[in-house]
Amino acid sequence: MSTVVKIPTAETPNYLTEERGILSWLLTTDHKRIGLLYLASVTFFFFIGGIFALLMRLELATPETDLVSPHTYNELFSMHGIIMVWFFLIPSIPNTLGNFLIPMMIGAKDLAYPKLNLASWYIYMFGGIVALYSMARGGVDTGWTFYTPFSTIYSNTYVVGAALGIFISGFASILTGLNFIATIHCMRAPGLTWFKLPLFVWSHYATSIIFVLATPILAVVLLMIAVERIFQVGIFSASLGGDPVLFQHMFWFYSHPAVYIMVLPGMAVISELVAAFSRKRIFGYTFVAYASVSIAVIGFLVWGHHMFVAGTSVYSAMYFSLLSYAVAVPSAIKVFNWTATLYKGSISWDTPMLYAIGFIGLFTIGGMTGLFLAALGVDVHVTDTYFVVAHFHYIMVGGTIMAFLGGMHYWWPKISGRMYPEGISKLSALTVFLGFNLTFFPQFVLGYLGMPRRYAAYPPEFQTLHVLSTAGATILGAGYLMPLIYFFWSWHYGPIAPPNPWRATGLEWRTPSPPPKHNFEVTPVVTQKAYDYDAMKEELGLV
Amino acid sequence: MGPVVSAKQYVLTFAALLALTLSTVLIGFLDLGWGSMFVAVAIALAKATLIACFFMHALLERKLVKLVIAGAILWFLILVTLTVGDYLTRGWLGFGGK
Amino acid sequence: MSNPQQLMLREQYGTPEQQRESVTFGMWIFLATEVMFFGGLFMAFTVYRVLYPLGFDEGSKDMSIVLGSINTAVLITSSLTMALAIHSASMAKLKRASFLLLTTAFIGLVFLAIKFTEYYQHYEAHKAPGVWFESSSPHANAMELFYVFYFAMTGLHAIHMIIGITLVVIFAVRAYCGSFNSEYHTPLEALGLYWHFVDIVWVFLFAIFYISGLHT
Amino acid sequence: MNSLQLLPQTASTVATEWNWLFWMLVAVCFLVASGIAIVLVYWAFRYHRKSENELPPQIEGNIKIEATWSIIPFVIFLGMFGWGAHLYVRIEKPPVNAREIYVVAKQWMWKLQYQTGQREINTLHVPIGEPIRLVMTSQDVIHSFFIPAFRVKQDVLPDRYTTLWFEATKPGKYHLFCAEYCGTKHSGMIGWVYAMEPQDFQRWLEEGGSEGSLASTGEKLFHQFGCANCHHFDASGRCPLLTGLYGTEVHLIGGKTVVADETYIREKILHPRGQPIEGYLESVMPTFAGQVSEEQLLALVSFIKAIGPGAAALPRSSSGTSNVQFGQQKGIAGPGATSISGSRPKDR
Repeated sequence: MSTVVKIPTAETPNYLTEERGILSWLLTTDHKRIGLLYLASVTFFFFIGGIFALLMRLELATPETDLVSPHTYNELFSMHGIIMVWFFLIPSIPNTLGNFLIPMMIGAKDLAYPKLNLASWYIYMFGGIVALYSMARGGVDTGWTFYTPFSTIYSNTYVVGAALGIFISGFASILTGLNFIATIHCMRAPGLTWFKLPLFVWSHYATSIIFVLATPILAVVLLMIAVERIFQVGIFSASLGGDPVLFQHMFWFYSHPAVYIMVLPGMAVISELVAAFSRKRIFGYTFVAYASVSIAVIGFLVWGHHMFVAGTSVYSAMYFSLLSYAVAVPSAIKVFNWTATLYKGSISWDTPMLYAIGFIGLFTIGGMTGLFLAALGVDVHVTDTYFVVAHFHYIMVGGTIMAFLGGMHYWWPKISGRMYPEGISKLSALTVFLGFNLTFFPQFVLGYLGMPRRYAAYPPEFQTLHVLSTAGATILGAGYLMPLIYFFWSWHYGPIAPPNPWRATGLEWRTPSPPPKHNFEVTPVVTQKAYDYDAMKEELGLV
Repeated sequence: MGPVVSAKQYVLTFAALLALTLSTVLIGFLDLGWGSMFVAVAIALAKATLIACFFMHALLERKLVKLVIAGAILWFLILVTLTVGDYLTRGWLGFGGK
Repeated sequence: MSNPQQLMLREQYGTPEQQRESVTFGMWIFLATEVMFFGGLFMAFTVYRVLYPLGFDEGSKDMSIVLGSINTAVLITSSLTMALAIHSASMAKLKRASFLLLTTAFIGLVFLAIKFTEYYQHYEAHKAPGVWFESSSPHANAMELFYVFYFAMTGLHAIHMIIGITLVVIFAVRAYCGSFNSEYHTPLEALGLYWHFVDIVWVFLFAIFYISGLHT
Repeated sequence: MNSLQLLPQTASTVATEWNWLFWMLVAVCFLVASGIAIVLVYWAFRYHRKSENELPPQIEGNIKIEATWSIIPFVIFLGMFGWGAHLYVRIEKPPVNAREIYVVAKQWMWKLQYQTGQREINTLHVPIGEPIRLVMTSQDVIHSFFIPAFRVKQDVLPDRYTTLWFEATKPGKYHLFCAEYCGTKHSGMIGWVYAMEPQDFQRWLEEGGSEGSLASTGEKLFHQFGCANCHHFDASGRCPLLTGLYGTEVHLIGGKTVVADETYIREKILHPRGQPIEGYLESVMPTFAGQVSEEQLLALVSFIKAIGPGAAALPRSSSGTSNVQFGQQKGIAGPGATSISGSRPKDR
């Protein structure tokens, strides 16, 4: 490796200090700064969505509707879903860590289209503001799924506004995906062939395919909803012979792959963490790389499993069920390979690794309960119940958010140039893990017992489990507040981080922390495969 | 970068497209029942292929671009077949709503 | 910013070739998203067409095949002038390229004018969906559904045309000012791809909306 | 605080099989998940970093091991798929001799009508040991009929009939939920299902003030709406003969045939001129959309069924069982399994 790492001093400008002032942030085309803009925005939306969730959980502590009215409760879960899915989960990892790291991992100065990258942040923010505005005006009560004919004829809330906000932010997703694909194809450093890429990049590449091919369907179906609602013409409603199930087909054609938009970047992070904190190449690198892409591709073929009781044909249910089992195979491969990477490794228990191990455990439970939902006969009972709610929270909260937090800790030294406090961060990882399980495990039991989702009030025999869940949510909330506070602390007061505090192998660690504006002083030439500890042992000082 | 395709080729493509448009209309007047929509879409496919190959130079592009084109078409087909598959198999079990 | 030498290699790229490849590649990916965008509507149209063949054929009967065919020819012509404009730019004949681009934009406007004439005719004939729609046909509902799709899909296409025309005019000015040369005209190529794609969409719209009502 | 319940009630024939499959899945997943967890935690301790500069042996991967843990799960998954699909078909396909009960859902209540004329709101009484088939439709948005104790659920859609069947095995009182979000009082759209011994159910039927069977209500409506003016009960009317129609194949102009099932009859009442029938090119029937409620439609359908093949006269007995076997419906089906294409006056 020809890059000479300089220890940053006050004199060496980095991407944070090269330019100053608010305009230098708002007009930046630097992928790292845009990543930070996204980080601030998704954190903001995460806490808004989190407050909605907490209010819901408080309401559900008793069987009656005593804290909020049923209508308010319906708005709470709708807005929780909309904010969390489109304004937090989907942009969370790709647009923050992905934006920050992909160019560095491939040895590029920036993404292929830096201006487009900035534009996509503005589009995302504009969509977010439209959505928040329609929520402030009175909210929306359709659920995040916007099922017709409720959303187009019967709901009296700001459906068009919320749909418009999502529609707009969808373009940010498309542009991000487009940017990543072009970047990964065209901007790799000399010598960096596909099978030398870190798995983080592979996984984000797979994510981008979904961004680009699924999001347009969401855009068009939301447009149709808006047209139907504004002009009162029936596209999906029965007034003209339309079919509400067609809406569900189109919606899930996007929204199921969107689940993989959320979890593939999480897998991307975990692959990096497991390798770095075991000091080993990921077991079966090629399998894991291909698994990412096949998840993205097969993930497009399974959307009908959301509609097994919706009135679709029995035969289509069969092929969707079979394909759903097919997509579970690459996910299983990933879990096995990460686990096998630990074998004979040199495992450290730094905070990111705690999150990674937590991720593998929770993702396994989330994925396996997916097998229940894919089994046609079992799904009939548990679909539309808390079982589904618990299942996708295990994937999205237990998976994606755990990975996001793990990744934030891992790359924090690179982003900020400072270390986070190790003790309290371990405590927060533990709190999040315990709080999460206490919140969502009881919901599996609730769903198994037949408690339907989206109920503001419920029969009294479900109360014990709901109370457990609410208690867990409080702990989980506290667990999420801790990193927010200590990351702010660390930004100003944390110990100065060396360029490569973890002795990891990625290109991003071979440039100062924080990196200079163009990432590398000299464009790196790559000669070795990813996670090649043997080749780098002298440089990393390992024996 | 010089010109990739001669101007003459563009004009030929243009003429072919006009001819195909005319034939779409003429065949449209024949009563082919269910077939008429298929013929119209098939001719449209031929026209689209001409535009893509000669106006958009898809033939001369890198493999990667061809992959993108193939991917887009494949994904559209996934959307159509799996959805229409549901509609076509409804009622096969012989009782309402399945 | 109008000097091609500066534009040819933006700071994030290593070589002009890398820049050229990633710009056209990006446009192709964008077109793939457009395929899915229109594809959603085509799919929904297909489903309803399969369910209500009679009503959709009857809806198609009231389309003006003359205006539709003329418009198809108009749009194909604009694709030709667009292709020739890029051809001229690649031979560094920028004045001619600029003129051809303006012609393309003008033809695009002609297309829109004809399209809006058709819309007006449909409105007059009470075929615009919603409160304006009236029909005594036994298939009135399916016909209205047909017109919902007709207006939605051609409307989206028209929006794409308007964006395209705007960009073409801007590029005509840039070409006239000498922003491109024979080595550097990648953005123009990308614009051409977009324009031809919008043309392809119309080819399919023409096939599904105008033809099936002809024979009855 | 109420007592903690951890097992759902099991009270139908499919529920027992459902339990077997569910617990099989739990067992398999628990084994694998705990295996992963144990290995993960054990290795995390066993190979805990011993010195800061430690470089562990690098292992590239092992294609044989990886292939094994790709193929074995896939085979297991295929097994899960097969069993799940088998159970699904059992849940979805009703027996032909099931007792029919009609369900109309609206925001936010369930309206149930028995063949024998009894009506209920948010409660459903059923005998045990007898298959029950629900024919369901919605007046407004999508609802979902869900009885956890029976492990059955089916979305209820506007403008079309969906069906659900079950056979209760244990007398008792069970929850009835709406499982598809349907608006403000979604969580209030709940009720009870009472499964009773057959003799108790019979007694309940006799006590429940019936205004005559559903089919006879339908017959009254048939005269009230003037249907009988054209649809005579012999072949003398201007319009198609309805006696013996139900369940038979109808030939449409254009060579297609559809089966005259519930959905078809409903569509013909609402959109009579949609798909012209062989021999009746110029349909003279006016549309009844907007004039007939969903409940009245079900009564009319019930009447047409009652005069279907094999029924000499109106069944006035309490037995609502239909002996009509549903024919296979071929060809292209609409969202409601029958092609519809009708002229409905606009509501505006």
